[in-house]
Amino acid sequence: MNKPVISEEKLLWMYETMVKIRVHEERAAELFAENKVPGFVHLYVGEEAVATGVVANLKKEDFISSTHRGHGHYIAKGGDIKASMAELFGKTTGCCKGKGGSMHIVDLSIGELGANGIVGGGIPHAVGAAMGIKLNGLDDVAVAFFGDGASNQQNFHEGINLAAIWKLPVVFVCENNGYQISLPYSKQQIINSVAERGKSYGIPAVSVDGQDVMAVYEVAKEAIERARNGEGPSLIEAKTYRFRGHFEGDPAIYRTKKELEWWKENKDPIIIFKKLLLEKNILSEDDSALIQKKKEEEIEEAVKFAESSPWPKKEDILKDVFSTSTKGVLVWEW
Amino acid sequence: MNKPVISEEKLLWMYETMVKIRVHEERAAELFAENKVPGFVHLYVGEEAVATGVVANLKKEDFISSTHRGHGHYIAKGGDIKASMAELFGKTTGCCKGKGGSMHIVDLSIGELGANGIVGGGIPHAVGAAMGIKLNGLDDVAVAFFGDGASNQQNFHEGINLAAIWKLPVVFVCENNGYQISLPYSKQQIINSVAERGKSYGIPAVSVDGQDVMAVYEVAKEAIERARNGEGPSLIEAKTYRFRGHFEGDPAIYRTKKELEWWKENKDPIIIFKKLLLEKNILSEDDSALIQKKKEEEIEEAVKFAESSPWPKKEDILKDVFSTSTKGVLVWEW
Amino acid sequence: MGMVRKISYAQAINEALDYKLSKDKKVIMIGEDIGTFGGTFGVTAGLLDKYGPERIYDAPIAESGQIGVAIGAAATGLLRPVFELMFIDFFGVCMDQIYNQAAKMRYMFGGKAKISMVIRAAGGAGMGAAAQHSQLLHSMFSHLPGLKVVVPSTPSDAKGLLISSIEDDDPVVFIEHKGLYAVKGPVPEEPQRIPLGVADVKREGKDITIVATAAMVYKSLEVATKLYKEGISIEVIDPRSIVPLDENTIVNSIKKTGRLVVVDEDYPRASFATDIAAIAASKCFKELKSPVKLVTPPATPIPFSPALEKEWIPSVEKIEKAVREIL
Amino acid sequence: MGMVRKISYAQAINEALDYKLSKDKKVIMIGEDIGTFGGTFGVTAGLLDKYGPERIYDAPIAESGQIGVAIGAAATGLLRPVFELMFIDFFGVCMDQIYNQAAKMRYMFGGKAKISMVIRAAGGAGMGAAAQHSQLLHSMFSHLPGLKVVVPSTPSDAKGLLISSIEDDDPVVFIEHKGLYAVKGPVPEEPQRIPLGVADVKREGKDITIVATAAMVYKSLEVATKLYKEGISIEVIDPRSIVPLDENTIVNSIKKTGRLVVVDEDYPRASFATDIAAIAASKCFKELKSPVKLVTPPATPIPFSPALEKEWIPSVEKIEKAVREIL
Ligand SMILES: Cc1ncc(C[n+]2csc(CCOP(=O)(O)OP(=O)(O)O)c2C)c(N)n1
Ligand SMILES: Cc1ncc(C[n+]2csc(CCOP(=O)(O)OP(=O)(O)O)c2C)c(N)n1
Ligand SMILES: [Mg+2]
Ligand SMILES: [Mg+2]
Repeated sequence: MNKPVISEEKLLWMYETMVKIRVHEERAAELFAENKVPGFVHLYVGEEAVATGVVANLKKEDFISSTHRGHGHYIAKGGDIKASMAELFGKTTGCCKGKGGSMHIVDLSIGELGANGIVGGGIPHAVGAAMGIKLNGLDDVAVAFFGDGASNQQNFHEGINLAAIWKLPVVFVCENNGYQISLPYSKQQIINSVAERGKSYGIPAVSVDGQDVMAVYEVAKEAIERARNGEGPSLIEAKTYRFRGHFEGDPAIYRTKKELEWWKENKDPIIIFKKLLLEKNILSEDDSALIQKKKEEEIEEAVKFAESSPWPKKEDILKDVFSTSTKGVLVWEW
Repeated sequence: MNKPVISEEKLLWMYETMVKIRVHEERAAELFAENKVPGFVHLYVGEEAVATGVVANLKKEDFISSTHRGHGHYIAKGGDIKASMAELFGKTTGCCKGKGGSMHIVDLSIGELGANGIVGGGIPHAVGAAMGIKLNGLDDVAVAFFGDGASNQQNFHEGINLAAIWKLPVVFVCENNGYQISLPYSKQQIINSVAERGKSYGIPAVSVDGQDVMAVYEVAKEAIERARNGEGPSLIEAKTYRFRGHFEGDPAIYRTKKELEWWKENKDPIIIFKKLLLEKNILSEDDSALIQKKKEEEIEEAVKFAESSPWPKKEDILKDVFSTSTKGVLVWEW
Repeated sequence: MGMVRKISYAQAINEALDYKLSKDKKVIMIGEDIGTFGGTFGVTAGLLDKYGPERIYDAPIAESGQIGVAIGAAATGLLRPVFELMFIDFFGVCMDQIYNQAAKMRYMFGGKAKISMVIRAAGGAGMGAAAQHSQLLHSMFSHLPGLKVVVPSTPSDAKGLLISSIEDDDPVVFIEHKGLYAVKGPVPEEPQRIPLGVADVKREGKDITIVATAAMVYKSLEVATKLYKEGISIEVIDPRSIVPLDENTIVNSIKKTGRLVVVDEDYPRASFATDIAAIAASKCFKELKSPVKLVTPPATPIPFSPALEKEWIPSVEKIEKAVREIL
Repeated sequence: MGMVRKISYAQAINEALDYKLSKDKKVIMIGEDIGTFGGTFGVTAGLLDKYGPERIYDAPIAESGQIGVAIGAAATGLLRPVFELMFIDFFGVCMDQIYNQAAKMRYMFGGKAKISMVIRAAGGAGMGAAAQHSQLLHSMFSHLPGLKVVVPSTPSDAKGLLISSIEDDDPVVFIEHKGLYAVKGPVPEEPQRIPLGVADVKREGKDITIVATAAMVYKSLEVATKLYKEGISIEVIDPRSIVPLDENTIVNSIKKTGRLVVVDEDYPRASFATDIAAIAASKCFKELKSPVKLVTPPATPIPFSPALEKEWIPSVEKIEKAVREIL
């Protein structure tokens, strides 16, 4: 296979996206520590190359389904970070009007089918989107993101097999960050790679270095083109690592400091990609600093927006259960 | 691998068991047609070699979990056919006191963990039995029987993977009879054999002719010995065929008469095995006729037992919900 | 207008499906044995031939995957799936998708998702199908917020409510009682809609209110007819949809009669029956003249033996006894 | 006897687990992150070190498989598994095993199976964990026959009830309220058992009965203390186990006071709250002096925003208001 030619514009978009995710997540960590963001928050720091490399192949009309660790997918797909930041705060301007929080950020208008608090829950949703695409004769595709832990769960098995027999335009992307909370991958499965599970469903499957955005881009491109061409689903395992705890507040006693440091030093996807862009003269140190600054400003703007937004009102609780009125729905006085 | 040497006694047990299952099932079909046996009845005619070939390697203490098509497993494992026949009738002398019926026949005293109305439901139960075996330091094994349809379901995926990572003494036996009710195997999966799914879990897997009891016996022997030796689980796919409808009353419009006739003529497991035993002079035509007659008498005795048994009483409805009294359980007057 | 033709409950449902499939290309069906086989109870017969495998998906046993696919398809707005769960009893293998996904998406997403889908399933006892194939289970679905729940009793209601359910923009659990599939009744040819949330007073009366669902509607009407001869006037209300619930009709009737019997085939504890009883206790207390009566099965799984099953299911005798006890 | 030491609800549960693991080799645990991690809420801390990976199984995300394994192990009689479902909200991915398998096996098998197992799970709102991580869900489990259901409110109850649950020969769903894990209270060192099916009158009173569960017990007691100063005497009953239910204590109290408020954090429709209200309407009708009141959340999913969640959860103010309305 020849390496695909990627425009400078796209390469810079990829770099900017990864930086944006990183800055967003580090800021979210601070906000959580300051008690401004409540609930459970799972950050994507260290895994930026996966969402970015995959989504670089998608257009707005394509769909993705996401996970509890969903900020990176949302940002890569083009989600409005003001709306998501306000959502993290629980404000009425949030993308879910404050009803969802970090585990449920969503933007259907750009094909982002939602983060999900249930591990594996979103996998068949992407398959369903692909069914809609196929029946409507569109040339869009759908991508399901999920973790290594999720690949042990029912929806992985059932969702992929349905996609395979119905030959739907969907790509399954397993972000194998080596852990299901505290359980290392080696104790989840006795095989070496989630990609080996592709054989169960008769679909192409490949394992890729998830810290190398170019590598992710390439395998995703192939799989997505196959899907767009009506050749059915594929499975990609991207080996990655999360640089923070499972959720904010997790002391991560189940892994060594040394292991974490090794990954940070040797496999930071942003450092790796930056080096490549510098070498290729696509990026200068100045450009990079500027991007960093710009992203920080964008995030800060989003934080300000979130902080200054109003809280939802008590009566909002009763809205959005159904598309119809609440008549006959509540029954019990409240 | 050398062919295992099997005693004449065991060979005759295998032949008798297959005949017993066949006679039982054909009689059950009649009883259903006569409205003596109510509910859903799924018969094992045509698949006798699978249960028989596998169970021939088990001892009483070993466990099996079964399916909606469970009579064959029950009989092979040594279940009392009077108790199961009375159960099919819904009589109080039934193995479930009339509360279970065909889909729930059980005999825990011989390690038969129960038929199951939920496809796939019993797969992890065998894994659990294997966990109990391992922790108690026993040399028993557990076998999970299930269909091709079940191999698309959550409990297949989840149950096998748990057995693999915990290296439990369990063997998974998929009875691939080519259909999930009306859905042919080719529309369930785009792979060629359920055995290919073993790779997903890193366990040995093999496909075997399920109409050849000797072949089933051999692969089961290997897998069961591996389990007994602490070497972990295996998966066996036995390619088989059901000679009757999915359930009694099914006109089976989804398959051709020709296909059915081909299987009956060329792949009847009892005819095939009988031929072998005749050739080897282990069985004579007279022996065979005698066995047939003996089995018919046994089944007839069971039918008489069932017919003459009393019905359960109304007050039995309230029994067996819990091991403790009904105090605070019913709450509502009845 | 001529005589209204009579067709079965199963045929009525088939007509509703056929109508919506023919009128709206977004409507598709996913389920097991709904195509070639025509459905375990024959309800979907003929639809595969008419609409083809791109609209009628015969699926492998993977209910969680199937409904997840339906949800994803609905969320995109590209399709309006009708998912058939062969028996409502199988909810357990796909409950997360029914309940944590379909039911809650709209709410969790601040109203931005529209999950237009129907979950059709056969329920109900009486076939000797034992504990895992005989449940009705509407109570549980009404307990869990975010699902509309329909339990039709007549062929005409079944057709009209199913059309409305498929046209509804929210997830609807549509439970068809197996014991009613063969029941025939007048059903208009034209696709009339019956709105969700409107109870049907199947019989008017003034002495006592019976609220009953599904197959229990028929038994309650039998008791009403019988006791009418003794001068006892029973009002029989079939809510038809449990969510939304037509509270007004129920509350007004209880206030009018001052007496309530709830007849339901679902399990009794924390149930639809206690829901209605509690409505009486909290909203009609002043008008209530006697204790509320619940006629339900006992709080046990469903026994297989026909000798037991027929006792487990609420009987005409028990309904009559309950009515007499509070008169 | 000296002062009884105070420990947290989480520690009390840990002690119960530790005790049973130490005394009975058949007791094992299966769940996610219960070993190395010590449990998402720290409840199982130290158990892996003490009992090793052959007793404490850290499992991949496969809840249906996990509980299925627990059931199979229990059915053989070789083990008495304690399965931890990290959040009760995840019931949907393993409901078939909980409900069609564990709950019904004994019945379907005519009493021949003994499924000695406990399903422990964290429930309850108040952490900003949104719609898929905040439910309590005891009503649903009490609705479905075959499960015992325990919802302890105090550290001492939690310890005593968990020991009894592990020793019980039936499947027990044991729901631990997340908001109570840090609550401390006196807990005896010795492993005292609290039988299932015995309510605890947390406070005696004569004017009105409040039946409350889990975290709502504390809020109800707060209201009782406050209104006592006004001369209003409230009896607060904590059923502790919903199945079996100590009906007598509840019915006798309602008969004594003639007034009932049910305070519950679960969804309101077809719920534990309507169950108790219906008991009042059918079994205490003669003695009832005023309408029954239900204080529950609205019939909606649980919103994320702290601004909304705190309103969603029943408040002390709402309980007080309900009490005043029927006095
Ligand atoms: C069905 C289900 N089980 C358990 C959980 C609790 N939980 C949340 S995230 C998580 C680990 C997920 O691991 P993985 O899929 O590898 O994703 P990662 O967090 O590593 O990105 C678990 C167990 C859940 N949310 N849903
Ligand atoms: C979870 C679940 N889904 C669907 C059914 C209905 N059903 C009963 S048997 C069956 C087909 C099973 O096919 P397979 O596993 O191949 O077994 P076979 O009947 O061929 O022996 C189906 C769909 C069920 N009982 N449980
Ligand atoms: Mg992971
Ligand atoms: Mg089959």
